[in-house]
Amino acid sequence: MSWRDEKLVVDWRKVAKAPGGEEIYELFIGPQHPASGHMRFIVRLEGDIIVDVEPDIGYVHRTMEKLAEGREYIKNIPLFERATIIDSNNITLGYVRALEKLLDVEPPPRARYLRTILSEINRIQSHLYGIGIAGIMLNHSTVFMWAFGDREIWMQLAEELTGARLTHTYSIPGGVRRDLPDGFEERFEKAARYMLRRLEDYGKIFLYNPMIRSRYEGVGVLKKHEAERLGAVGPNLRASGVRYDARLLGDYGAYSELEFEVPVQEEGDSFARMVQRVEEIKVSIEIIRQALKKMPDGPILAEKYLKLLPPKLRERVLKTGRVKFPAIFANLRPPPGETVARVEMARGEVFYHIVSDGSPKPYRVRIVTPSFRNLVLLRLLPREHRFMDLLAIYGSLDYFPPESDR
Amino acid sequence: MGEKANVLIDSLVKELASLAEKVERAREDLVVVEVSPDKLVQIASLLRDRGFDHVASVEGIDRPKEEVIEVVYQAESYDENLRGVIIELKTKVPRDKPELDTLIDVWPNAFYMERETWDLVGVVFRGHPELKRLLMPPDWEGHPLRKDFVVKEEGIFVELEG
Amino acid sequence: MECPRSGLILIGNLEESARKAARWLIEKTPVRTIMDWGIMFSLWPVHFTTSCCGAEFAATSAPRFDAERFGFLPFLSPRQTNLLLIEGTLTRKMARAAKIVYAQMPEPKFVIAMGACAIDGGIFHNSYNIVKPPQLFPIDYFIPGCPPRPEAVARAIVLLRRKIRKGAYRVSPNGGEG
Amino acid sequence: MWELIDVIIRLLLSPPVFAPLIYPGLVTVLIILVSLIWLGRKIAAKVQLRYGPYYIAKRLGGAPQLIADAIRFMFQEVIVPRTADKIPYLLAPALAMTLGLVPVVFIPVAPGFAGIVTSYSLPLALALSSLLPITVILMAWSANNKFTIQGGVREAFMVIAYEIPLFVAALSMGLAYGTLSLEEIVEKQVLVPGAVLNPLAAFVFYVSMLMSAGKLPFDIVEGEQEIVAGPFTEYSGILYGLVMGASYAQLYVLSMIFTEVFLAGWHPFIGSLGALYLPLGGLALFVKAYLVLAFSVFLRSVYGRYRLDYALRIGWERLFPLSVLALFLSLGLRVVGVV
Repeated sequence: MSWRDEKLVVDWRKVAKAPGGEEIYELFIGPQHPASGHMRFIVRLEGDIIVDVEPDIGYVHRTMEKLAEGREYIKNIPLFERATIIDSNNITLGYVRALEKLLDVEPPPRARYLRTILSEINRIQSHLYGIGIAGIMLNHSTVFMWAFGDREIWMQLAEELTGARLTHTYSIPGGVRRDLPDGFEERFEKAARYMLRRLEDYGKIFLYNPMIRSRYEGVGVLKKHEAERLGAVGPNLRASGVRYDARLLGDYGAYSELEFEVPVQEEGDSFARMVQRVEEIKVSIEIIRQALKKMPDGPILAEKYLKLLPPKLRERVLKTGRVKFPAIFANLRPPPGETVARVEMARGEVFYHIVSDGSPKPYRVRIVTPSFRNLVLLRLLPREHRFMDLLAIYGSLDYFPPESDR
Repeated sequence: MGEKANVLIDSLVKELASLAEKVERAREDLVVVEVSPDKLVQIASLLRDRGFDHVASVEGIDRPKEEVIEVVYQAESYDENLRGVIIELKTKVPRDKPELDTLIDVWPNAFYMERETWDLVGVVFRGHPELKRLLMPPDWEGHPLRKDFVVKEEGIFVELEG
Repeated sequence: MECPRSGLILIGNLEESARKAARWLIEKTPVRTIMDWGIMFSLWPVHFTTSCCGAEFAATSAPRFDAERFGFLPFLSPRQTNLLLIEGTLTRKMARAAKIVYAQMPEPKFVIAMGACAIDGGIFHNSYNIVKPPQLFPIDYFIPGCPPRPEAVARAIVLLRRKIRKGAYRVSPNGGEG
Repeated sequence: MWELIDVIIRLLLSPPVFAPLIYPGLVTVLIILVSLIWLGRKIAAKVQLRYGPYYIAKRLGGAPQLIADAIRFMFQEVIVPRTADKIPYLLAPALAMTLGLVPVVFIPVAPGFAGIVTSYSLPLALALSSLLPITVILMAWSANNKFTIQGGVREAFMVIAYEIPLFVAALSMGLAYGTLSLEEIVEKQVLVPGAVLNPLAAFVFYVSMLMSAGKLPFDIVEGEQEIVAGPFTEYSGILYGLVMGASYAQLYVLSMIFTEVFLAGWHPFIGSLGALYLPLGGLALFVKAYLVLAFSVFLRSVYGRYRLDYALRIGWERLFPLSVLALFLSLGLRVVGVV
């Protein structure tokens, strides 16, 4: 009973009709399960073949959109950051870009470079988290430990840059909070060389291990036109052959001034998605290397807000590189209107839509996270596969429930 | 944005002007289209044929002052020259009986977004096969994102309840 | 059947005397110290990530802050484990699951609430979908921080071990509410 | 008075009592259980750039960790779910542990020293060790939980996939040596160990041994990421300890058979120790068996888990033809009269 349909791409009525009957074996892979994460799968099996899988999400729904309507603009940055704590600069960057368009303030070039560096560090860290979780889904505890161990290096780099391991809250409207600590380049160079060497080891023990390839190849195939019509995002989209990346839009960060090549795979199966993530780590290391070389000097907060600071405080900010928030941040009053922003997170493109009515609190903030966009794939790809393939597909899609439930 | 993209967008805007009530190019990469509920499916399939083959977000904005719920579809495209642009389809639905035709036949990936919009804002999408709770617990009454659903604000002393 | 002399005469129904013998065996101090020593060094948390602090919980068992040095091995099902770690926010839906998991765990069980959200709602304190864990479980230790650093989680484990070593966990009434 | 103690000591040291109790029997299995699982966790930790159990005994590197786990299991409350039917639910783990250990009686540890000396010890040991899966299916059925039934069905599939290649490979070695008694097989391997003679049979036996004990990469029955703990999901406390011990006991028994049939058993026989007391001479057998066990536990840190149908395909389409090939190879050896 395949869901594929020529005209409609997906025949949702057939998909939504839950197959009952005598020989259907229903399993609740629930919130408490070694591999289900923060959600529940309602899997209907016929023998070993999955007839229907229904992801039951909402276990980590912390009502961010409703809370955002009750808080001032600047307070929403740490709030939205808790959606994806392992990729925190990318998710807050979307909200900050939308806010900057509303206030029409542009961050200085140095701040854009700093934002790009932290975004790429978070991307590497988040991809390593994804590879680790995908590894433990196949009970390959070594790659889980290696990925989480090597992730600590990037967390330490981010901690030196921003002061926090995960919740950096680094981008603020008009710039960034901290300047680059000295000696950052050497430490990054060491980390980059170590990481590139480690990626070979990941390939040998995990990706190109014939046992793991037998679990990943040909499983959960997402063809090119289906990926487009289903709105897949991030590595899952690029693994199906679509060369799309929100970084190429040149709307934020310093990506327009750096040359980097977006990797694309063709097959679209789980193996291509895993290889895609390893390739993207290499590209991210390349981006950070270029960004550190081409970084211009200058202030890290927009002139519009720097001049609001009292002169003595402004000297200290420019000298120490630690930004003090001007008083106006307490209740920013952007003009009434709507803006839209899209930022490429590790798992895909996050979409923000801020509606403001001139008061210090937003009227409505809409956030669509990449995992919520991939939820459709989680519903459709495992059908007609073996029961054990469900976790291979779930791991390769790199689905992070707190980000999807918001 | 590329020159070819601008040409395409302008032709699209002219084409939509006849069907929709108001079409304006709000920003360089944002086209806002206001549509009446009954012509929504027609305009959506026109957009899909022009290349905007999936939807970035479906949201409901509750406007109690005008007694209306505004449902916004943001259509997006992945191909070369259309990728920077977002088309925003806005429709207004009466607040007491918010009903709308579903668009999952035009844009398949709106399935979960429409279901979430029903769950949080309460807009019923006619023809949607699975309109049930997605993010809220199954036995939850009411729709939290409505303005009349008040959440206790940040008091100076957060009282300890329970 | 009242026994004229004091002391332990095990007659009467089997069930009751078996329970009395078991309790008599457990109460003896050498047996109790061995039992505490055993539980202390093998605190296995159940695989139950409730919210975004799960990333730091995973980092605790990762190579850099290796928690297996304390015998802390995240294990599969609530039946074989004795520690429930509430990681971060507990929404209503997850709270139902958490109560069931807590009820499924065998008796000498402990609960650690990790993160500001598990203590009193944290950054989501005024959300309508949040439950505060202290109302559901008898919690042994709270770990402040959002997310707390893996060292803080390791510290909570060490403190819990010290509490078990002293046998203080037996004093608290077993049937905590919920 | 002394004669009584002397009789008891002689009784204790006599093969039918010593073998099942001490050397290949209970005490060794206890040592194996405690040290092997700890060794597995330490090796996995070393491969994964971390320490593994440490603070329990700093100088010993955390060796008594398994004793702590066993004690915790012992004092944990045993939960019997209402929906499970009690008698088989409670008896199955004990049955599993005993069936895991019973074949030890037939394994000789020194020339002429075994619990029961028979000339058919190889097929008897293998046959008894293949009874364990039945208890696993019994556990799965009696626990009456959706995941355990899935685990039981998987166990049923896996049993057929690895049982036949295991037997054919072992019996092909019996055919090569012309005898079915483990003792004579070991005697005949003085010059050339069995693995060199017939490497095919050794490979097939080893892989199907891994499948039978459910060690990675064939961890499918206790697929912890799909079906929580397979047939053992509902067990808590000492019942789970027994069940975990049973799978290691079976691995121990099969690796003892593997060393005796393929790695020339106790062969660098230590004459001096042997004279003092016969089984002490067989120390080489224990060391070799322990190395085989350590290697199969080390695989945990290298491999993921095969899919069920892939593992069955390995069992049926690769191991079974290989074992038939091994049978012909040993037939050829027999005809040529190499042995």
